[in-house]
Amino acid sequence: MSRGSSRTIRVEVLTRVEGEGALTVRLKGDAVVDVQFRIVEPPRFFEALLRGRAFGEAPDITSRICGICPVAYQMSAVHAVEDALGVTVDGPLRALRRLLYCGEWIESHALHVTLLHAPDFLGYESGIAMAKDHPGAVTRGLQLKQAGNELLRVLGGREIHPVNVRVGGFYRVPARGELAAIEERLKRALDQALAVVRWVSDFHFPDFERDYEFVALRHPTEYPILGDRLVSSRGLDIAVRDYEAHFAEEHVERSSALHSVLSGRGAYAVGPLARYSLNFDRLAPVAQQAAREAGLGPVCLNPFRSIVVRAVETVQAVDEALRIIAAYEPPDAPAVSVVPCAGTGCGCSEAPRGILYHRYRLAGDGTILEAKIVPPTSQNQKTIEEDLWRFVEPRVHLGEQELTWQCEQAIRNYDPCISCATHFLKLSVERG
Amino acid sequence: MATTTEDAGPPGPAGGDPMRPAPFRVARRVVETHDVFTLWLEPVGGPGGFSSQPGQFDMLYAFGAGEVPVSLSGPPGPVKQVVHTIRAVGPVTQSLQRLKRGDVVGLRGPFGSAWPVSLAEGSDVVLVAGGIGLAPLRPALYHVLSQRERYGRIVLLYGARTPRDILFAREIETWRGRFDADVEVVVDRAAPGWHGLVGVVTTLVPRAHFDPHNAVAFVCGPELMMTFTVRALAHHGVVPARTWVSLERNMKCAVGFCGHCQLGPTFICRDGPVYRWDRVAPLLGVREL
Amino acid sequence: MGARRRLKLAVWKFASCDGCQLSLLDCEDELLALAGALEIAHFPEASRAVAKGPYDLSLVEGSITTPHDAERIHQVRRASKVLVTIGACATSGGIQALRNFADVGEWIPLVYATPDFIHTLKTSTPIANHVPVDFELHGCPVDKRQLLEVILATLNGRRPVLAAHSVCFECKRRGTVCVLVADGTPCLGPVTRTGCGAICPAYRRGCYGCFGPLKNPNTAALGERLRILGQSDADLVRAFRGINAGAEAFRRESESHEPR
Amino acid sequence: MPETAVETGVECAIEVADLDPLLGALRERGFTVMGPLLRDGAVIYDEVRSSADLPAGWTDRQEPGSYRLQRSDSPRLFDFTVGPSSWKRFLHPPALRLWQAHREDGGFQVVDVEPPPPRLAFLAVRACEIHAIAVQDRVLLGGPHVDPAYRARRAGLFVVAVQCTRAGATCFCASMKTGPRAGAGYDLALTEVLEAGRHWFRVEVGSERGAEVLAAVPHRAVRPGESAAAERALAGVAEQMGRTMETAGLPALLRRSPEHPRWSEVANRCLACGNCTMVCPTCFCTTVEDTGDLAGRTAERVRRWDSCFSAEFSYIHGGSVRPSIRARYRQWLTHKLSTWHDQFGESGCVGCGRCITWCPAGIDLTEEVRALQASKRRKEDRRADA
Amino acid sequence: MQTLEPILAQIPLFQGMRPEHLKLIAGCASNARFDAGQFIGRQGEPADKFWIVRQGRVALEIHAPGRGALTIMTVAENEVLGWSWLLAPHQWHFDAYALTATRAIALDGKCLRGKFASDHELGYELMSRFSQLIVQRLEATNLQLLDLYGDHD
Repeated sequence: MSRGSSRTIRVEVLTRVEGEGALTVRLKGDAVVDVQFRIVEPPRFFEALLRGRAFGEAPDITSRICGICPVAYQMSAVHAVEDALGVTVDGPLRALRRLLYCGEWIESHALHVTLLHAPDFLGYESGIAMAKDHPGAVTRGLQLKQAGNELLRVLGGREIHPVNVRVGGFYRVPARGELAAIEERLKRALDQALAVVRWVSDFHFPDFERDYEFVALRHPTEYPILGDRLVSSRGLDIAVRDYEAHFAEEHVERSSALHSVLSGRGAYAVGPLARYSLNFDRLAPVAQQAAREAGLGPVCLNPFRSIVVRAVETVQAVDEALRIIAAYEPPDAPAVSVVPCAGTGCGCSEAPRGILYHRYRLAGDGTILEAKIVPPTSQNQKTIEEDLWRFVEPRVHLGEQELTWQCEQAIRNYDPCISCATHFLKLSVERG
Repeated sequence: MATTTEDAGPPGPAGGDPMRPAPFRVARRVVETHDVFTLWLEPVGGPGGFSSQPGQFDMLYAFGAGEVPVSLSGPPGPVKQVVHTIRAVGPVTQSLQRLKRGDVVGLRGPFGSAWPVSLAEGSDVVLVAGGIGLAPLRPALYHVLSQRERYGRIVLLYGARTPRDILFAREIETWRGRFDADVEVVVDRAAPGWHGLVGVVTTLVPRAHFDPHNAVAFVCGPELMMTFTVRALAHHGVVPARTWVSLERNMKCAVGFCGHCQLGPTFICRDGPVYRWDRVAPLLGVREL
Repeated sequence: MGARRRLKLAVWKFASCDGCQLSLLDCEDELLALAGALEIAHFPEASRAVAKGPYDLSLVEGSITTPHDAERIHQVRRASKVLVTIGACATSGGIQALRNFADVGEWIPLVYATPDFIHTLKTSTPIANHVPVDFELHGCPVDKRQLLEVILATLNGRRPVLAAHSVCFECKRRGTVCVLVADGTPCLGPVTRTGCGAICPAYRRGCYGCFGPLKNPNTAALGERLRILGQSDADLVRAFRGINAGAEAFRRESESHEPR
Repeated sequence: MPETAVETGVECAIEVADLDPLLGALRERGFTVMGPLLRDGAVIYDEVRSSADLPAGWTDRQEPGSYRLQRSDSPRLFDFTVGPSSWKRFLHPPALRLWQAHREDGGFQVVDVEPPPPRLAFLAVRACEIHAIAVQDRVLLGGPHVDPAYRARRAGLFVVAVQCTRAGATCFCASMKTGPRAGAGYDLALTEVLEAGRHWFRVEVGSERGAEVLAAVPHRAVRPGESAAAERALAGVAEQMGRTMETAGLPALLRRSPEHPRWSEVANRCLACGNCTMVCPTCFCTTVEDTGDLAGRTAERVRRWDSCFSAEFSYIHGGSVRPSIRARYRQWLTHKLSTWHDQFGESGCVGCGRCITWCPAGIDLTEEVRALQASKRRKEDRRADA
Repeated sequence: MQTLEPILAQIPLFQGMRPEHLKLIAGCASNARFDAGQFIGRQGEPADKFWIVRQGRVALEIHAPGRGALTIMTVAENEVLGWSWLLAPHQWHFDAYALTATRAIALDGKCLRGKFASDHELGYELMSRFSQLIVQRLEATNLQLLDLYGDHD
């Protein structure tokens, strides 16, 4: 290949990710001249179709944005609506919400780590193909995933689009015995999660680090799942309510999507790497120890190691679930009462892939007048492209197939959830 | 708690759990038409006597797929092999269609009422069949032909959709060749090359040679076909009280527990499938009963 | 019975949340057996490997919302021996079919971020509006046991056997106390097709119809009952205009409560 | 059925505190006791471990399509009428794995997978429910075939009846002659008496087993005046019932009325949801589901409650025999009140009123029957006038 | 031709007819024979006769482009072939084709119609009998259309 010649790395359908995305990397000689991580997902207009709906419908409607992290949507939605209505949900109800969320983390992380991401490191086309040579690891991953699903099923009614979450709490809360019934299962899952950390820590990781600005929720005592403060690795420390004052969605000429940026500072990263690096001190001892044994420091800047961080977060989620179950005392009522009133509220929670922001403006009767949803993948999109700019150049000597695969892997580091990326269209729809 | 089929007793209603199928092996399989086939079944692991009366049915189970009622189409009485002629129309019959010699099905039965062949002794016997309805009538025909001297004239009138839908075509030729039975076959439509009759089976009734005032008629086919056939028979002089039909409804248990096959006051699995026409005619006259 | 030929399975995505295809990956206990019984020939969410068609069984998720997808579904149909649609999006247009009720005039002036925006249709329509469909599996998301039955049936060359009665059957079998009768909670269970296992009433909330209408449901009678229970016309419009807004029976019922 | 024994008719009394010893005596004899509990806003039947589980101080208010629990000011334990559960849940379960089949040696073997059912004792069985059990007995045990699953559950059943001391707005057992007083079909029958500050039970002994169990529980002879007090508690219940049904000539009327316009009228309101059949204590229809695993190694058959209200119930290749809701409602009502007589020699309705209360549309079969009868009467009147 | 009168009396179509009417009909009757494969009438041709088949079998066919000839019904012993002679425009609707060697009694439609003009009662009688026949054929046709034995899924 002569110097100065052009070539293009093109991935028409990104695989082993959720939703439909495509990638184009243009090279001129050894230099990258263009990177486009495109979302080819058809628009579904969620923010528009929420207008005119009752506030109580927000969790059920927004969960349909994503089949992989429906709980994240339900949680951000109920928090935003509760914020608008001036309602606080805490005590056992909040614990149950965290428990449900743990189920989603376990399920989603186990799926990504074993079935979607690990095959990249071990050279397989899929987790299923990998199962022929690594049956134990795949079975373990599936069982771990199933433990997460079990939690979702018991608490939420079903794994995908659970039905039990409502503004104010739940429709029905479990009896102690119902949760106790899954304790054994989770204890086994903890061992399995620790084994997964050991397994992935032995993978070969490309030598690639970047000085990201990480953004995650921060809670006084908890590893962040639900929370009301956002922090960054460069000193941002704001209330979730102020999200839109600091974060903006920029129109990027060469992309069909809006890129989320920190105003005046540019790209930032959300997700396991950010959460971990900003909240290492909030991890449970068992998770911290697992991280150390896996060779992770308190901050991780290599996105390829996100698989290890995900495995550590799985340990965290299982351990946390066990602690919540052990301490659980059923509340008197499954939900706190809510009275519709006019107002605007924001909610943010840590989806498996990073922070998910919702804002709703409600009319006096509780009708949604306006909705804004910023999913994690659109926040990471700019960072993913920047990763690729830096990642590809030193590797231009690689063969076409090899380089393509590595680019895909670099995207899969973010476990992108493309169906979620609802927000790349600027909508100006007024509905009565 | 596992008990094997050996403990379960014979498949029939005589003993054990009436809902538990006994394994039968496909001993022979014949393709009758593009969508109809016949299975000869033998009990797995033992002689296992099997006896039925003409017109009765079995529940046949295709492993994992489900169970369907199927009339016996072979000789009545004690047999070594149970014969069923099946039309592949639904998921289960399609699964049964794919069976090969040596494969195993589940069988419960025989169930239900029979063509009253003893009552017909001394009379002319008119069998009118439509489509797959010939299969449940065949045991009755076998019976009357084997006891030929006890009956008057024997007439088989058979209507099929097209020449290629004619069941048991070779056997029909054999019956037709007998001097002591009248056989007429008619098809709804035919392409050139078919030299047989075209029309509906009801039109065969006035042409047939039997004494309507001393005849017993057994009619089996789609419900509409039976209704019009009985009408034609009555017009010709065969009274409804001497006419029997075989009915079909959804059936899950075959023993009167599941409730599906009710037709007014009767359970088709238990009181039928063979009914005297005048007993069911008022029921069949009610829409969506 | 003899060894079966491994059938080629393809999974296709149109406008959707991916949840229905995730149901396949949620068959944790059966997944490896499934991969043994079938050749997973096209399933981007699970595998980089893509085998060429024709495919014995195509599972199609999502609705048609773009001109490009309206073309692409024909290619999928041509490449598929048996085409099964999975989920509310594919069978009724999904939640995004709410756009079908919007005033077109309000939806046309959408301003896209870039000139090369993705073209979108005015409607979100089920797959069967575009190509012949061999079987429709309902639900948002589909029930994984039902999904396995569809695959198993295809493996065995038969039609899937799925109950089609109301959610109420399932509620009563579970021993759930009727939320409509005992709490006065609006519930679409009496007119909604079973399959989910009657989850919502078991969690003390009304069914919101994610498996879509029964065949020939008496939605008018339920609408009348809900009105007596205190639901306004606007509530009723929303109740029937949800996950399966595009399903004919629900669409008609929702429209009958719209202000004139 | 419990044997009628010499003790039949003997009356004793137990104090309210002796209910737990009664439960204990039943458990000691290997019974799992099922009885009324509060759950999700209704009185349902499930396992009762102690008298504290019973819905003391609760009563219910029932109307067509509506059921509401209410606090009562009374410490009564059985101050409610029948709820959404019926005992058929335990005798004729909503879902039952009939068997499993495993492939082997080119064939398959059919094996039982359900553990043997527990020995059941039912606590607080009402008169209408005793009759409902007897109705199902005739269906599932009385014909040429016997349902072994039902037989196994029914065989050792111990019945503790509770005599109704109040009736609900949807009750009409008096019309069906199945209540309110349970006269037989029980091992023990309790009458809850709360009078003059005393809370106790009269116990009628219906069988030898009943006598044997009662002997193990602190009990005493009925004191002078107590029998009268118990009878006072039962007085007036029949008159309290909110519904009635004229049964004379009803089977014949229904046989003659398949084309009555009322069927179309009720079809406009009927949701065909099947709730009435599911809550009915005598409806026995089931379907079977056959499933197999992916590898084709294991298959099983599950039997589930079914209902004539589903279109697929009557499906034969080509379509449903009863595609219209009109035909399905007619089938249900006619079967229950007319053809049941032809099939089993009695009515299929015991007048418990569940189908009225638990119909989400509030359809009342007594009202439907009256409408069918009324137009018949109108015809007769016209004839009389002519 | 007088010899045909007793034969006609045996034919179901004419059973119970008054002798003077039978005599008039016999006046229009003649014997006919057809070889196997011979067309007795062709679609669109003038239909001025009808036949009573005495022996053999006749097919009524219709020709559909692309589907070839389809047999609609067959006519056998003692059955009536043809009623187009009775009604304007007196044209064959189908092809009538002798499946086997066939003997028949031919009845001249013009001759009969002529007799009706002077004997309305005969016209009424024969018209009633043909109406009966047509109704039977119609019912049979309806049943054929219902495709009773077909797959109705």
